[in-house]
Amino acid sequence: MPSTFPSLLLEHAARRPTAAALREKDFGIWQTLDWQSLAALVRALACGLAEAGLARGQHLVVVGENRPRLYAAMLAAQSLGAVPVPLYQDAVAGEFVFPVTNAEVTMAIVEDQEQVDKMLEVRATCPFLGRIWYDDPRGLRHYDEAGLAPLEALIAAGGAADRERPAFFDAEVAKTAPDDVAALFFTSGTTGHPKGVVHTHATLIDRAAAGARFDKLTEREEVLAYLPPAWVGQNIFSYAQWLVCGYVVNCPESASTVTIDLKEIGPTYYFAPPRVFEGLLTTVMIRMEDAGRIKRGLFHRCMALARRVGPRLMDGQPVAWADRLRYALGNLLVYGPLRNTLGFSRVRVAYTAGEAIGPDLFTFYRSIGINLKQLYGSTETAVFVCLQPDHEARADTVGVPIEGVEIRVSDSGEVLVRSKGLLREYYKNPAATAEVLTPEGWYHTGDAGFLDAGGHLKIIDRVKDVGRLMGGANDGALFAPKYVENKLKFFAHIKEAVAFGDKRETVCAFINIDMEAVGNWAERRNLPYAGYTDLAQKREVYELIRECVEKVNADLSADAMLAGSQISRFLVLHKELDADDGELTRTRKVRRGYIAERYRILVDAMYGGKTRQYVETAVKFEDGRDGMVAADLVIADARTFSALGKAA
Amino acid sequence: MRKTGDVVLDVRNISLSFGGVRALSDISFDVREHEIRAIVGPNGAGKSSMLNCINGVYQPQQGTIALRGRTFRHMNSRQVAEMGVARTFQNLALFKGMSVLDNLMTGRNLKMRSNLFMQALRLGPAQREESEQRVFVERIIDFLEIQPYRKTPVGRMPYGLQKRVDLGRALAMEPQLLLLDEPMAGMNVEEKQDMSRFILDVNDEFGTTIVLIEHDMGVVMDISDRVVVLDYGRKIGDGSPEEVRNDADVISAYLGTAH
Amino acid sequence: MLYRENGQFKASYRADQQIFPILQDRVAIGLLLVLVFVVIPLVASPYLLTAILIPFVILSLAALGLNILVGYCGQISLGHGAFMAVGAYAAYNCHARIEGMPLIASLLIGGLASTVVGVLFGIPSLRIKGLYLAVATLAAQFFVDWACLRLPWVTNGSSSGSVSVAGLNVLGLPVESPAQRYLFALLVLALFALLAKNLVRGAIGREWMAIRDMDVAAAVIGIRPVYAKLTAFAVSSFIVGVAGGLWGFVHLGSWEPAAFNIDRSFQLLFMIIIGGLGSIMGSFFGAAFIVVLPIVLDGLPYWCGIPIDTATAAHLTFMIFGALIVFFLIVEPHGIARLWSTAKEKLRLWPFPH
Amino acid sequence: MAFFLETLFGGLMVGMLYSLIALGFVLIYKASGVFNFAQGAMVLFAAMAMARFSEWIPKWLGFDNKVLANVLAFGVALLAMVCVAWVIERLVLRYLVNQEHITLLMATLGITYFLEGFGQTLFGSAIYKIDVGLPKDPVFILENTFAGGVLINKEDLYAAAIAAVLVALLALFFQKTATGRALRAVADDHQAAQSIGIPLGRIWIIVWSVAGFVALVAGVIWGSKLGVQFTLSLVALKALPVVILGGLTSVPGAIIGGLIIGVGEKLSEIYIGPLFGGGIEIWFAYVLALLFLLVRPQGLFGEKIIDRV
Repeated sequence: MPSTFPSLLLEHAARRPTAAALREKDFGIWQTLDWQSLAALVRALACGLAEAGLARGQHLVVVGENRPRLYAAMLAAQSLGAVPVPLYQDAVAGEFVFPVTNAEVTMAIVEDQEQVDKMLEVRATCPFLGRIWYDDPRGLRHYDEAGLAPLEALIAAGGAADRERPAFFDAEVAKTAPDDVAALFFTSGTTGHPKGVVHTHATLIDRAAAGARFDKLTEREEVLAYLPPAWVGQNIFSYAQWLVCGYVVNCPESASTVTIDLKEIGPTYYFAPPRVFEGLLTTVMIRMEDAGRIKRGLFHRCMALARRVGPRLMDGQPVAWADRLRYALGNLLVYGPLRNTLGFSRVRVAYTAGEAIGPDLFTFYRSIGINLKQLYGSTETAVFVCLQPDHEARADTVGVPIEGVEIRVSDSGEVLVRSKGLLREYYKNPAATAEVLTPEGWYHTGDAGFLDAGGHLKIIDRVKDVGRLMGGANDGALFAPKYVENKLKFFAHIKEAVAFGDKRETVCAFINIDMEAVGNWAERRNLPYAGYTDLAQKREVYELIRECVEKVNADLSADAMLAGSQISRFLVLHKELDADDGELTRTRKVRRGYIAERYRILVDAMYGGKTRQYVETAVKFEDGRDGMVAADLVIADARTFSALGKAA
Repeated sequence: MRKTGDVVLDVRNISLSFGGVRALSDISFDVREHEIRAIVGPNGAGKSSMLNCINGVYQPQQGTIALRGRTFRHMNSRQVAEMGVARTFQNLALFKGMSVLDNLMTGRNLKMRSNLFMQALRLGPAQREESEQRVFVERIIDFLEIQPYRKTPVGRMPYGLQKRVDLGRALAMEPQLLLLDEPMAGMNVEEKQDMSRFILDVNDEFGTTIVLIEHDMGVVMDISDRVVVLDYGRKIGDGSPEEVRNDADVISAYLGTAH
Repeated sequence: MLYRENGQFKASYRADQQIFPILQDRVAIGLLLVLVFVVIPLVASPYLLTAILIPFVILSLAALGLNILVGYCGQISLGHGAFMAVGAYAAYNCHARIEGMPLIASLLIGGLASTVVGVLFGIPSLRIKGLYLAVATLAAQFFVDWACLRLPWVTNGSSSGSVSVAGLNVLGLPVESPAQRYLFALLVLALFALLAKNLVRGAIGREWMAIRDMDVAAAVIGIRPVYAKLTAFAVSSFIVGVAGGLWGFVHLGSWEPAAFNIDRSFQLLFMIIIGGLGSIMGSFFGAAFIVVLPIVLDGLPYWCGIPIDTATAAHLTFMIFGALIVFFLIVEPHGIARLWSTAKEKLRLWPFPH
Repeated sequence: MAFFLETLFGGLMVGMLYSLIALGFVLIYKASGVFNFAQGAMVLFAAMAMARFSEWIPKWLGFDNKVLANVLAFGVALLAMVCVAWVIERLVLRYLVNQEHITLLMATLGITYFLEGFGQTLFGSAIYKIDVGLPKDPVFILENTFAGGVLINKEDLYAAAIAAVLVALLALFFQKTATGRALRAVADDHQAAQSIGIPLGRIWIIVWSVAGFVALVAGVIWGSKLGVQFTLSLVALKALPVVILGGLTSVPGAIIGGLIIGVGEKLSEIYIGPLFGGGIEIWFAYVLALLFLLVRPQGLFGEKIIDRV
């Protein structure tokens, strides 16, 4: 099998020239780009970039939604031996500065006016960013900044150059070796500057292929690419594996039409972080609320049956024929139609990863016959480390190590990984590289976990986050904040949670309510409220949250190891934790340390035993304006339980 | 600021009355290429009647209208449309029974050539024509950001979006001169901002000349190059937004009564 | 519920603009066609064919024609019975006067004659609207009624306008037995339904609907009311003319002007109101409804064992029709067709309510 | 000449009756914007009611006095018409307020069918006679002007007289009375009328009742002339061209229009008809109205229609 992405492209173009490679819904229909025309496009772009002076080993920033021509741009860069650097399109200009400087980026290919504006802003501080091309000219007619040009211009120039030196492109592709750097992914580290993860063609292709073999992916798969291409997950699924398997990647018309497009395309291979599935489920439930009584009754009956039977069917376990019959009926009446309206009728394999997924959520999808599974991996490991085989999906594990992966658990309880897919290094950051890569080629995941009896990997938390309580009843007890937070987040009404307790006597938590769910809940109780902050502070809401917290405490108490992590006090935050305020990473992981700093006053209040605390917070609104949110927060106590696990 | 060219529309001494009731008396003003020309005035000042005269819905009793050199008093809507004049309506005049797509496609009808039989048999040319025009219409849908509503019957859309479709239908005619009759009537601030953006974009991307009737003085001041002020069918002011703003009669007649 | 639309994406405008974009619908239609073209002729009894199916098919065609004028172009007509008459008698004249005139040709000429008359009486629609137009078309009705009775050359000299045809054949194939006549009529219907659908989803159809929905706006975007309205009249009366020919030749065999009197016009109007204004499908629903209801009303008492004389039954039919018209106008102005499409939407969204 | 005059008079008589029915249309159209196609059916229904009750009532009450019978029957029939009006308002109009004219027109078509069906179910579908004792013997007038004079049917004279009186009354009712003015207000603008507190519902019931009354009178006269039968509703359709000619909203228009049509069709029948093999009465009125429309769309006395945008 060819060993670099450009060569994979050329191979597809040669073998199946007229087969569809990319589709984008544009002007109302799915405009299709077949492999040969894609190859031609890449060729032109590459020659153009070369003309513009993009040299082997240099970096090219690519920012935007999933657009065919941006994918082509990445391929073009790679065929020149240059390195595409995908960045998050929803990041603010400031966040671009570090990557651009760090990788001495001189050229960028971006989607539209919004991104162009950001790039120009960046250029103020990074003058070496000479050339910027844009895909969508809307609103850019009057921009006359130097080095700014439409992508058409680049393609045209490339075409001309190619006619002059026909051999150039193929020569460049041939020169590109598997161990050349293929891409640079900047991981939004939970603290400090992001780190540039360096991957070669070999590493990415190796993992992509392994994953493809694991799920027997073919060139007939359909994938909808709707997550940021800068995120390694999307990149692997809609780029690396796309080129490895040669299936079709579909780009939605716009962010506002994703659900429609999903329905039209009906992907066979689907990937989404838990929050997406969560959002879907919430909308399902809300829409069903409006249904007539009979229909709702039917729905809930069927769902009950599904919860009972569905997962076992999925896992290929024996099921009584009567139940099979009932399920078949339910499938006709509810599950089938539901899958259809969600756009999952044709899904063969669906993955979720990035964070732990709630058991209810997980089983919901499996029970209506969607083969949803979990996988474990990170940017550094090129995603595929552990995958759940069909029939072996569990909510609390992340699957078995797949071919080419070795797993070891260090004495400190940290999971170590060795595979051909590991990052080569952190870009220009040997120190950090040394931290995570041992000379023997083991990668420190930084996750605390263990392999269970069935050989499935089970992750508890980040190693550095696992702390110990100090003093008080549970002195020295293990404290796994992420574990606790996830348990909280599994409740529909809780969007985010932040738990504190390391080196403290007890555990306390910040809660973010889920505006949609709680708002709905409030309306059904016709409980009036004036926006998020107001709703968050309602006594009724506190009661609602308290129940959740105490449920969590209840089953924490069941586990001897974690009984100490029960939450004794909590408060509901007055604002949503937000990536723009640096409280979450771009992948929506909570940055606990930063939050502890930013809201120290609240943390102290909780441990100080106060029952109210006034707080003011600076926030950044979507349109970039700065503002203030102030509130007088209530701090509530929650019941904890004596650890059942503990032998007296 | 936009650079405006020479006069494309010249309205001279137009007078119009319905059974004795004077709607317009002796109105004159001109519109230059690429400019955004606003007509303001209190309700019943005859703003809409003015537009109706320009695009041949009403026949003024006196006065002439010169459209790109061609002077006329009586011209039927068809001819006006053929001369590249499009128009939107104050109280939505969309084709309720049809989808967004069809409403916009109707705007392309002037461009369609295939005859009844070709259409009935859906022969190649007719089929091709449909697709070609569809492409153009889709560009407008894209431009106005109404992709999710493509196939929705306009009747079912929120008011603000219907206004957008109305604009879209006019744009589908590829007009050189676009008459907008209170495009922002009854909109909330946000919708007004969007609409102003679209109007500016149209004027800017396609270089369309725009005659705009608007109530919201704020908007007018923001986006228009020159303003005509009507009151009780008479012209009481004409000039740049600033000039008009400071004109005594205008203040007394209009701004004074503005909400 | 039955719909599985995932993966039915459109990669070309042609695919996107086809009549039945959804696979499941195409399948359903296919099955339906097999049923009506193959199964029914084989199994249906002569009574079923002659008393119900043939009238249904032909009236559907007529309703289809009227629907184009009223439902799509918004021009009321109370004279379409007359246009049927014109079609029937013109076709008859060709058939009777010209030796060996093929059936299809006569029918088409009938249609053309009807077109001419239709356009003639449509001309007022350029000056006048709604109610006035209703009267104008009424004029057509009475004038034609009279012409068929009093002008001998219209009826080829037959007394009181009663005429008859026999020995019909198409390209040598006899059109005699109920099944044959049914198939012939059905073929014509299917053909015209397709053509009509193409028209209403094409440019001209949009012009008609534009005139219907908002004539001033239509004019402003360059649609010529004259052209739109007259084409609507022409197409409409052509189809209705052909339907008239079929009604005479294929259904009745021998007929007199009364077969196309003002009640026929009203009947057609009722069909499209009940079936659904501005919907091809609605024309079929309406025709089916109007054809079947009286038969049911006749039959019902017997089945229930409370026989009532036919006169009363007829009067009841009148009342029920009247009531239904009002009911539909108030409750569902778009008729059965709308109910149908709503049901379909529900199925597509199932299990969600909206 | 005498013959011409006779035809002329005949035409005027018929015309008077046309106007009478047309008046029903105009009333209702002015007040509820409804083009009441059912007017014909109402005439038929009223006539039937009259005819049958004048038979039945004596039977039921067991007396034998023609006049009394007729009076009672008339009363009952009138009552029936009021009920019809009430039902129509309750079940139809109030749900179709501010609908398009076409919709309303079609609704009245529905009402037509219902009334015809209902009437025939109630009163049977045979031909009935109404005898209100109008003298049938012919009289000769202007004997000294022409040889033999001009023959006129007395009944027609009476009929015409009654019609004329009724027309006058209605005209007065419209111009002078408060209700009349209210009606005109309603006609001009429903919402406005409602907003100044005119009870639409009641107004409509009144108007339709009045129309019913007119229909009754017309029905009686026609009935006693031709006998009560289904064709009556067709005859009543003649009122359509009349209103078109006269202008939908104009009372005088209805009257003049009626006379023109009446005279026109008689004369044409006599003088032009033969050229076409006769019987042109059926359509003459319509074609006349149609041609007239082309010249003057709003009719003789109608207001001009302006499209507002």
